[in-house]
Amino acid sequence: MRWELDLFPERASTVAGEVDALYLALCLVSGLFAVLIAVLIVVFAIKYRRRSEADLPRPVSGSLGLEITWTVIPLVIALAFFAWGSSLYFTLTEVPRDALEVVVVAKRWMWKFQHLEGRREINELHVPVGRPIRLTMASEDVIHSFFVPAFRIKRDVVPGRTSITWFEATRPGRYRLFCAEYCGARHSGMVGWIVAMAPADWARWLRAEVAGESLAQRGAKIFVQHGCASCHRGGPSQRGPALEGLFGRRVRLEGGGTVLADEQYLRESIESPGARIVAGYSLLMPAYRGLVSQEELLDLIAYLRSLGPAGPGTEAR
Amino acid sequence: MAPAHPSPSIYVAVFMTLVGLTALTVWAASAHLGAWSGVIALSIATTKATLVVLYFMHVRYGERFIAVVAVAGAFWLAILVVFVLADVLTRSWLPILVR
Amino acid sequence: MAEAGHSQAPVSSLKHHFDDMEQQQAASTLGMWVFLATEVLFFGGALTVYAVYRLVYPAAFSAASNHLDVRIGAVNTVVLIGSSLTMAIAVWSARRNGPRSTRMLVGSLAMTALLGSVFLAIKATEYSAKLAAGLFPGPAFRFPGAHARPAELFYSLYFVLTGLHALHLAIGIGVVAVVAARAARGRYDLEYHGPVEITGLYWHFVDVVWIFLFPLLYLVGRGG
Amino acid sequence: MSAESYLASPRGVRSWLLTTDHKRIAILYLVSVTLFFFLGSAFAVAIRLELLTPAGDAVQADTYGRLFTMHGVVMIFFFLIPAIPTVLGNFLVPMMIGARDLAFPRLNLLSWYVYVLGASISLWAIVHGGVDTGWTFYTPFSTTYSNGAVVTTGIGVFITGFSSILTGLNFIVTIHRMRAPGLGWYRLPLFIWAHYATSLMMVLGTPVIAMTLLLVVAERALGLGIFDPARGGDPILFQHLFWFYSHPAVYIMVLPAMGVISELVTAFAKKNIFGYRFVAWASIAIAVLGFFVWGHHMFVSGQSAYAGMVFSALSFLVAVPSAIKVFNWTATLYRGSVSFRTPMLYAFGFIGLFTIGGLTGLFLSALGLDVHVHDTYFVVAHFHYIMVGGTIMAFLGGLHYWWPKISGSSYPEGWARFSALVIFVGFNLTFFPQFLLGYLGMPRRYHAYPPELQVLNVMSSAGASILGVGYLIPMVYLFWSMRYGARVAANPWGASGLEWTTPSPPPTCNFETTPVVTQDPYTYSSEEAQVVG
Repeated sequence: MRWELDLFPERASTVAGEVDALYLALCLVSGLFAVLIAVLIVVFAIKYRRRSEADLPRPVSGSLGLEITWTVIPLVIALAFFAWGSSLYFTLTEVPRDALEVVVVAKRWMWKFQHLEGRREINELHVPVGRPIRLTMASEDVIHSFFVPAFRIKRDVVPGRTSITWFEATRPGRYRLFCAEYCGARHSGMVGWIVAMAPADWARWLRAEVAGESLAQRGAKIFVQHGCASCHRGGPSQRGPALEGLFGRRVRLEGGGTVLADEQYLRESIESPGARIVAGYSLLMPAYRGLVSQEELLDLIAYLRSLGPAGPGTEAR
Repeated sequence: MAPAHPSPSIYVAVFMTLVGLTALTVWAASAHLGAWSGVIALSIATTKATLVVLYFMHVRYGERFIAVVAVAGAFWLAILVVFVLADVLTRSWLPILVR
Repeated sequence: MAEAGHSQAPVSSLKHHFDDMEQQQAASTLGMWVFLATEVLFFGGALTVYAVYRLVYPAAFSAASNHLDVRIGAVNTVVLIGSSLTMAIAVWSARRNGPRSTRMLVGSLAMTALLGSVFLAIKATEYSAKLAAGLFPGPAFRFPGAHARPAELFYSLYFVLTGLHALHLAIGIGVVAVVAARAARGRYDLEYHGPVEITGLYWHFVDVVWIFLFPLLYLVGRGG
Repeated sequence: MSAESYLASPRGVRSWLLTTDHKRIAILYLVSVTLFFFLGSAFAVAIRLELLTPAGDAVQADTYGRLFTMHGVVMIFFFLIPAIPTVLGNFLVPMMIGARDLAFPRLNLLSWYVYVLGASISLWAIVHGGVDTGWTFYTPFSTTYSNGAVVTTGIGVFITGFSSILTGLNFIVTIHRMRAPGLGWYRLPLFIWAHYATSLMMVLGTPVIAMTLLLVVAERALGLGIFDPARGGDPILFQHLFWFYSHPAVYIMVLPAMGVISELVTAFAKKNIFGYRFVAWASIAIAVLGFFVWGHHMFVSGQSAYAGMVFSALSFLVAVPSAIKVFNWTATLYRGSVSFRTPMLYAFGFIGLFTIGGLTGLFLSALGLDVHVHDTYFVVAHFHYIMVGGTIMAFLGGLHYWWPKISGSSYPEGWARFSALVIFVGFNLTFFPQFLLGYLGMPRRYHAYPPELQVLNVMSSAGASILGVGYLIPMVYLFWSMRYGARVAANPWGASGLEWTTPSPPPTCNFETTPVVTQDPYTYSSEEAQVVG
């Protein structure tokens, strides 16, 4: 048995300090309240203890002033923490623009990682410190959850959709990765390591193995294999919308409305194209749900993202 | 509490109205009303249900608290539907791509 | 209120823990209404699922709904509304004394149960047609066009919602039959008619559920 | 005394199994929920044994999944939700409002049989392989991947839900229609207010989980696709429906507990409650607001961030009425005559543990912080502070307080105080380390864990063994007291409340003549109330 007793997990990401600050502030305020209640109870209980069975205290009818006080003060404190927690949440959710991309596929019971350049790993992810990392995650089976305590991040990986989270490691080291959503018998074995390295070391690591194709290259192949190109590439045979510069743009839909062409929409359009059709087109495309694996799907999306920057039609949101 | 209950003639009138509204909703569904057709169908259904509740189920003639119970059921269902839809409809709002 | 003497009802109709018939009647009516509020939330769970998927897959839901027969749905709506009318008349006649109103009570209850059965019979033919057409979700589900998978969601909800509605109706028919048999023995009168009244409430509620199911399931995207 | 006690007559097993007397039904429930409590505790013992060492060595991984699932299912659905309403509520609601019975005595008996049926089906599922989904039944694991008896367990829980609905319905109608003359709403004991609020939640929330479980069963057994992502279904939608009931379910457990505490604090301070109307309406506020906060279980699930914000704000709001209650209980002690009898010790324990449980709820309501602690032992510790530290403390406190009324006999005070202390110490030793474990990042439902987390886990397991002993002691002496305990008078505590005006144990009809109420609850002194503050 190891006689270690830590009270805090390591603090190894840019947001860890902010999360800890909120935690400590809440500890402080709730500690004050708990002590206040405890002291009042002990003092009252002792001071007004029953001295004889014949004791008959005078009734007290209550006090509107006190009631308002102990309604309003907790309310104000609660709303302050709500605001703090929410703003922190948006920091944790919104991915910085210059983030490096890593694709994650979760399946019972392992984590598969693919770097944009093509290098793949299982249950271990090497990242450089000082760069935000954007994780694009999909699940092959049930709900998993990507949890790195040292980074204070967690995100469920839900089958049927793309989940996104990000982090930026601040210190080189090995940090535990857990699956936090129960996914079956070997749930507690679905663990791994995030290895944060100095950027130069990481660049060396990335090149150490002869990288295969990049994600986008693999996606391009799948694009051709499944015959997507026959309809979605320009020229006389084009029957589907052009895909160049599509990603990140708002698209007008058949029957009114627009949708942002993000991961979720691209996934939906591949798996179930009839759900939302681009204005001016009719539904000719078969549904590819079940025909492409989650990994292929993420490769395809990486390929679509690589198809040129969003054109001048981009609407900033 | 001895509320005046409606007579069969009122029941028949309500019945005729309900049949009329059924015909109306079928007709409205086949008309080309686009996005509005769902709203119209639901409004007609709500009208019909209200008629049944008020007249056949005597809420119009009974005690106020019974109406509160009836509304409570609908209200709690509205909590469920509204909050779930609020999630589903705003999921893609967050500009998750860029900060 | 503490004394239970002033009611003229037969002693057997007043339960020991109530003070008078009025309190007993008020309790059972409120009890039924609370139960119906529960039922609203019960169906509401599945209706919420319906609302979400209809918003996410509008085209698929239109396509799936167009495989249902509006005429069957509309006829069944009228049948059920008709049964509500006869049920309302039954409750009205239960509140009166005399052999004529007893005959009317029994007759309208029988008519109610009959109309309920007609609804179920029509529903059964509709079910068998849908099963034959391969529209029951699962491995054997067949649906033409690109919307097969969301259409399966639609038909899952269709069978859950209409199946539970039919189950409620079948229970209602059973209860109405029991009440009718007791009514024929002259059990109900101006003083004691609570069971007829709360059976009526239940029956109308089942009608209300169908009033919503009909447009939600049969009338989606008919205008194309 | 003309009428015989409800315990004495009529005699025979048949008279118990066919009884429509709310007091006897309360006893039937007491026996059944106690059985399930000890069954659930047995699962907990196995869990804590496994977690003594970091490696998953005591039981197989698959078995572990079944253990925590059955611990959750049994404790939540078959003990915590029914415990206070069906035992103390059943016994006391009619007596406190001066009625001869609940409005629908036969429905009341039916609800017990429905409970027994649902519980038996779930027990059958345990015997036949168990279930491994967690009590949350998350899809698509439960519908497609689990190898446990999901359908059987789901049906068992579904059926038990109707028992809860029938109980809630019965309470609502009874409280509305059967109050004694003179007993206006603001003269009702707070126990009644709390049960009214609880009943609202039972009646309006339970049907949604019933439908949700039915859909899961339909999907798993019949192949219908409802939440199946392979058919375009949305697993997160399941979570919405599940938590729409299951978050309010926490208040179903804790509101009646709060009702018990209001009775205990007043009786053992011999004083009227401070801020009666605020405590009463706080119950209603919790019941209503409690329906608006379920999304805080889904902050990292991929729920919309905006919906998350709304749920977070509302979760913070629901803390306020709970705080109001705690402050008012504390203020009730002010200038009281505080006695340290066993029930009051449990009440003190409740206030302390519930305060910690409630305050740590704020940590989980805060969006950015919840991301880190969600699905870790922090959550496990938090809800055990509410459910065990709250509900079970109040259940035991209430059981001790009303035991003389229920059984007609008194229990050994020394042993009772000792066990209350053991439970309090054991509880804190078990669950406080889990807050630390959670912040360190130990995920819940883990069969094996990193070795650096062992010390805290050993502390927790040690605490659990103390806690277990603490629970066994009352079991023994309460049982003992029924036969050997001293007989007690109608009102051994000198408490106010209609239930203390009839003999102990009460006759079947509760009251010889219907009482007429002429004063406010908790009137201990005829003196004019003084205003403070």
